[in-house]
Amino acid sequence: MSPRLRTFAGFGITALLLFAVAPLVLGDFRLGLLAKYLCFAIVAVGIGLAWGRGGMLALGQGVFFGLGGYAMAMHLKLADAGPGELPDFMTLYGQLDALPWWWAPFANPVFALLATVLLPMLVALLLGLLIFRRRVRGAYFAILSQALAAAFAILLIGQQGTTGGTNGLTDIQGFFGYDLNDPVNRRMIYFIIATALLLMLLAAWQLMRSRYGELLVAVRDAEERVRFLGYDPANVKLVAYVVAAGMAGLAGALFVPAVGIISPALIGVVPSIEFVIGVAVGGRASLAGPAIGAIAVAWAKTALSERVPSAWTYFEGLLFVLPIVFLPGGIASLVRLRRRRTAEAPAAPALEKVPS
Amino acid sequence: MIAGVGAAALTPYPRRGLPVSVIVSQLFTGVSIGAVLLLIALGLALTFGQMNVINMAHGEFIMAGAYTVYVLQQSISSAGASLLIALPVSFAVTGLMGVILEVLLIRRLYARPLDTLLVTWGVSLILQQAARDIFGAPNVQTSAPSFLTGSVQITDDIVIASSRLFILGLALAAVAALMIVLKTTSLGRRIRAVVQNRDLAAVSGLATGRVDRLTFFIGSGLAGIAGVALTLIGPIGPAMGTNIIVNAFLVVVVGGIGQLKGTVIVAFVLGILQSMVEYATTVSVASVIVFVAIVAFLQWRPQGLFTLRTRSLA
Amino acid sequence: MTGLSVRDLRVVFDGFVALDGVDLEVPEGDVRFVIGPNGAGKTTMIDAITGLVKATGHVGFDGQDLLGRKVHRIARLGIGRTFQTAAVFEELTVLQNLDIAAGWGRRAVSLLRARRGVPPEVGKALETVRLSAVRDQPAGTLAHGQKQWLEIGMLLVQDARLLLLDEPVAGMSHDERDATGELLGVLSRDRTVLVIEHDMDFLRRYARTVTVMHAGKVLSEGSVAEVQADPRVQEVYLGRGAS
Amino acid sequence: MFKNRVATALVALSAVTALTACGAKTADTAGSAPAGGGAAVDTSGPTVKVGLLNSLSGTMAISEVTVRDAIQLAVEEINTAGGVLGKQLTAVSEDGASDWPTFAEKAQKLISQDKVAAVFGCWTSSSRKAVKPVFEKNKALLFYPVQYEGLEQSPYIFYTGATTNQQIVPALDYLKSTGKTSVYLVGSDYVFPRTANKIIKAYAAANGMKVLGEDYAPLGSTEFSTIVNKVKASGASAVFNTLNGDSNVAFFKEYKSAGLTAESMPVVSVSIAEEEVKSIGTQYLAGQLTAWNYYQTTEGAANERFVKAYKAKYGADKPTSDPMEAAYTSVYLWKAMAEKAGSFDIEKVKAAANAGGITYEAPEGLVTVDGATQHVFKTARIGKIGSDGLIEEVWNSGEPVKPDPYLKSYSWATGLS
Repeated sequence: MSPRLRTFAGFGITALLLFAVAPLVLGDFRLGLLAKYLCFAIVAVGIGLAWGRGGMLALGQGVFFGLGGYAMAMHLKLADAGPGELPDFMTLYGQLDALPWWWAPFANPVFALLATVLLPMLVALLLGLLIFRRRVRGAYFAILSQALAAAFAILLIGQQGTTGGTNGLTDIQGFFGYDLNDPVNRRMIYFIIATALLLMLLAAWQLMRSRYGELLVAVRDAEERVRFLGYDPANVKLVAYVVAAGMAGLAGALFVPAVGIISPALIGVVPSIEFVIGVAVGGRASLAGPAIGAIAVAWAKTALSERVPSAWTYFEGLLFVLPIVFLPGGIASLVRLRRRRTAEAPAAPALEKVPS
Repeated sequence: MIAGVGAAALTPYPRRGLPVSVIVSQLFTGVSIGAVLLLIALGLALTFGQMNVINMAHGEFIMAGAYTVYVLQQSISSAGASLLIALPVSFAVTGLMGVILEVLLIRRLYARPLDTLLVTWGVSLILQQAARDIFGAPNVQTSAPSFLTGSVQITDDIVIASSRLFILGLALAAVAALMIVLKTTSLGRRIRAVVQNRDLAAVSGLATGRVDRLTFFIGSGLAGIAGVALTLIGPIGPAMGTNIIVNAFLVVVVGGIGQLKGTVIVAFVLGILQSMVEYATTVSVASVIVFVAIVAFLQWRPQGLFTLRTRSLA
Repeated sequence: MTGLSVRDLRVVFDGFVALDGVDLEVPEGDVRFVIGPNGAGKTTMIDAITGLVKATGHVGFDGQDLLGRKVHRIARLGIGRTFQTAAVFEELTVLQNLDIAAGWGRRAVSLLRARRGVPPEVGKALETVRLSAVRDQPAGTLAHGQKQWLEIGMLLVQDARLLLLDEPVAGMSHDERDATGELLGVLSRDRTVLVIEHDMDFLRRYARTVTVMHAGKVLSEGSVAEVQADPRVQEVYLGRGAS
Repeated sequence: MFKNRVATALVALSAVTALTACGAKTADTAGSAPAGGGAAVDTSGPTVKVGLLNSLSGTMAISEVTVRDAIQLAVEEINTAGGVLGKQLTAVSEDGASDWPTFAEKAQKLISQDKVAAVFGCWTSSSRKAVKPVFEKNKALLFYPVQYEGLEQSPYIFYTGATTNQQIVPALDYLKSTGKTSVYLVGSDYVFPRTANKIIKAYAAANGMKVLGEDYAPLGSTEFSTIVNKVKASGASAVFNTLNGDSNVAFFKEYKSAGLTAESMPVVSVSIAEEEVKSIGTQYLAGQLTAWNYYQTTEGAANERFVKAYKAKYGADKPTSDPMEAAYTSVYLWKAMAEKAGSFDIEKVKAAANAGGITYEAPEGLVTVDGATQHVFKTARIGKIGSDGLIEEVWNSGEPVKPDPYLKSYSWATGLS
């Protein structure tokens, strides 16, 4: 099978699994969980691009996830409250009489939807300009992005009256007029998230196979060398970083209707580094690897913690250690190895296996 | 006078302005925060700065140092004696943990510093959970010797906690000892040789693997010393490492790798900055301002305060 | 004036003077070899010309002032270089390496599309550097000499008009050297070439002019014969190396 | 070409699914909540399941594991005594992992997979806020056993810990009665301390007390030198401490180092119970004050039984504390409600409770469920930490205080909710 046909088959099978098999096999509760995992998978696709292909270990993706999530939740809270009314927590904790100015635009659904993706991208752009232009990279970049996550979480927590503090924004009832308590609507949310994941995979696939994708790998492997060919590597990296931030923002925005909450607990150092683990397990530089890895890790977390809670922490620790030390290419490298061995066999690669 | 009264009446809390005593005592607070930062960052300055290894489990080594004090106090009742004995014991315990980590994992990852970061993060999770399973999830208590729970009266307004003085002294002693080791001993010369040119050092017959392990032993051992110091001022529990590790790395990054003096200066500058801003505003605002200051600083000096110049392409 | 013009170039590292007022004129179409003992400042000079290290003085090429510009801006003016240890993108194929080298001027839209076929300038360069057969092989799997040629090929598609080659034949076999030498001849037809080289045999066969550097300064300049006859050169360099 | 085709297909696909899958609009259901019983409780077998939702891992595990233990003790005792309505209880324990969305996820799991009759647990306000919509949506029951910031009344939550007028207000009354005229507020940066401090400020304004400063440290923060400097410089006559967890250790070590003592400037803490005393150390805490509704030393036969049973099961060195006691009590309160209703049906259990008269002779003394607010009448108790690590009561409210989560009966609190 030609690589193109294989990719086509991969996308087809993924779509089939996500849109037909999963909804048929899984009950409402498990499908809701899968919706959440798919959001993490969207973040992972972006990290795969930035880290796997671009060499930028983004340990602060929680910030962009949070920006997208808060933008969406702010709109939904305002919509729940009704025109002219304040969201419940503001009167409780903030004792505000009027909406803060920076909340006001989010009452507009178009603004809010655009903001979920564009706001994280804008922040990433500004930050990236500062960081990449000055050639801060490698470990420095990783530690700095981690510190950003810490600072952002602290900032959000400190503004309880206007951000909900540690609670975050909770108790979201509706999604653009649809009641989130209705299981039918929750399925709709799942389908939207699955579509978004497929579109993001497509976008990442296009970026990776494009000339830009080749250039990004070149920058990853020999940043200085690229300079001598007339490119500014800062711009090359910036694109991947901004795209990854946009994907994280989108994922955060979709997480809100799926789970009904966004809080600083999803933003700080620990969640941000947890976003990376699935990417490492699945195969950082591959297309489907990060998404599969993220889904698998999230599923394992649920499954294990339902049985033996304290074992999960050990397991998570080992997930960071074993694949990275002994299988840096992740699960994807196993698939590739197998494919090479069975080069004659026409079997389509299983792009994705949905956990149940 | 009248204006002062008016302003006081308008503000919710009567601010007393900033008398000299407050500035001086905040200055010392800053220095003591800096001393803590320095102690927890010093080992990192060696492992990250000299060997380019990002050890996220450094915080858990600090935790292990603190638990060592707890374990020792189970058998040695005198708080003072147990603390003094804990210093070398912790150094040895966490140093050995570092060597084990180096031999088992880090050695395979010298070419992949970012992967080291993730792998050691995993190790830190495992160590935390192990601490929970061994010592229980709640914090444990140690008793501080009586000469370290009091304070030293400087003037009527300025009082300095003796535990803070002890930590400052400990931090400075650790820096001095480390400098002496690096500058004067043959081990130090070998460490610096490996840092400057690993290949050349290997070619010239230096057992770089042994030097790496020794460096890691010292760097991790310093985490143990920091752990002992932290029992005097903070909680001893499974999560104590995670709260400090990011700040410690920031100190090393801003200080510039490969040089201890950067770490020393930056620890104290950040400590003083934090304490001054915190006094004037709140802890949250101070944390954010310190982050912004660090990004701004790295705009100016992307490689940190001090750097070793090399002509390598990377 | 066309070609490379360097005047009073000075580079100081932490108090150590690496270049101490270098003056150099390389006319268009020349194949200039730069030789000198280790530490003479040869590579530092290339670093300074290409913007990698900070320098004072004046460097001009085709009427453009180079000093103070960023590395990628200088590259865009048509100045290309290779490195002592070949620096190619090992995980990418030969074709991808060359395609990237050809590409800084591409517009965003074409960057975001996948490459279709082989761009003509890349095909031509593949022929010139004799790598057509290994076109789809990852660059990391190439032999040492092939990597050096790939780098030169990258300079070709980059359309560099000043080529700065840092020890291009180091570690090459005899046949590879000859091939590289011929390549230099082809390259220099419409370009200016500056080669740093230690190999005296190679130099005698392919250099048109030679500059000898010593301790951060230009010691001597001229044809191969003139330079070899220069007593100062014999003293510091050839005197020990070639007698 | 190929890519565009796939993209078009996807968009079409999602459009179709979105159109065919349209469920209720928010306007449809508003005001017309589906009638009938709540979440389905599985009563088919000889046992009935109850859910335990606590953080067994992560930063909150320190506190929440003890609450889980107390709930399990109650479940076992009830089973030994014959169960509820003839059925034995099966406890299904889930780990909230100190992460609010995980709490919501696990709550949903307990309700829809395990079909539990009631869920006991949650500690932080954030976790409660995260699960509140889940319980309301599914019409299932949560028993929340921890003192909290009030300003909440969900029809599907029973609050068995203290609300503000059963803990904070009595503590302020006590301070006032002992002649303290000014306080400094120190808290962790989250909902409870910020809300509590708002109440304290309103109380202070109405009662001639001065609030000399207010500082918050991020959760988990262990650097308190600056805050203690500020506290000291303020010259306040007492400190009101709403710090949580690890921060308390660092705060009290710093406090002592600065030369501040329980005599010169007492600290009233509302989050330090026996368990925390043990991990901070009496070296730093002796003489300081706490405000709760229960101490291990609280007198009465019910408490003697509870403490003995707890230590027998979990170890003699394990102290009992207020949240544990409230959690233990909550299981018995639910039992009383179900027995009064004669059913495990959630709406019937609720109706039985709301009709009033559910009481239980708890370790803390007699508690009564307030049907109107679904909170509990509790006796407020101020305690002093002794050098043996136990807390001795120095004052109590004399009788159980009626819960008032919105402080409606306090004139000074009108602006607060």
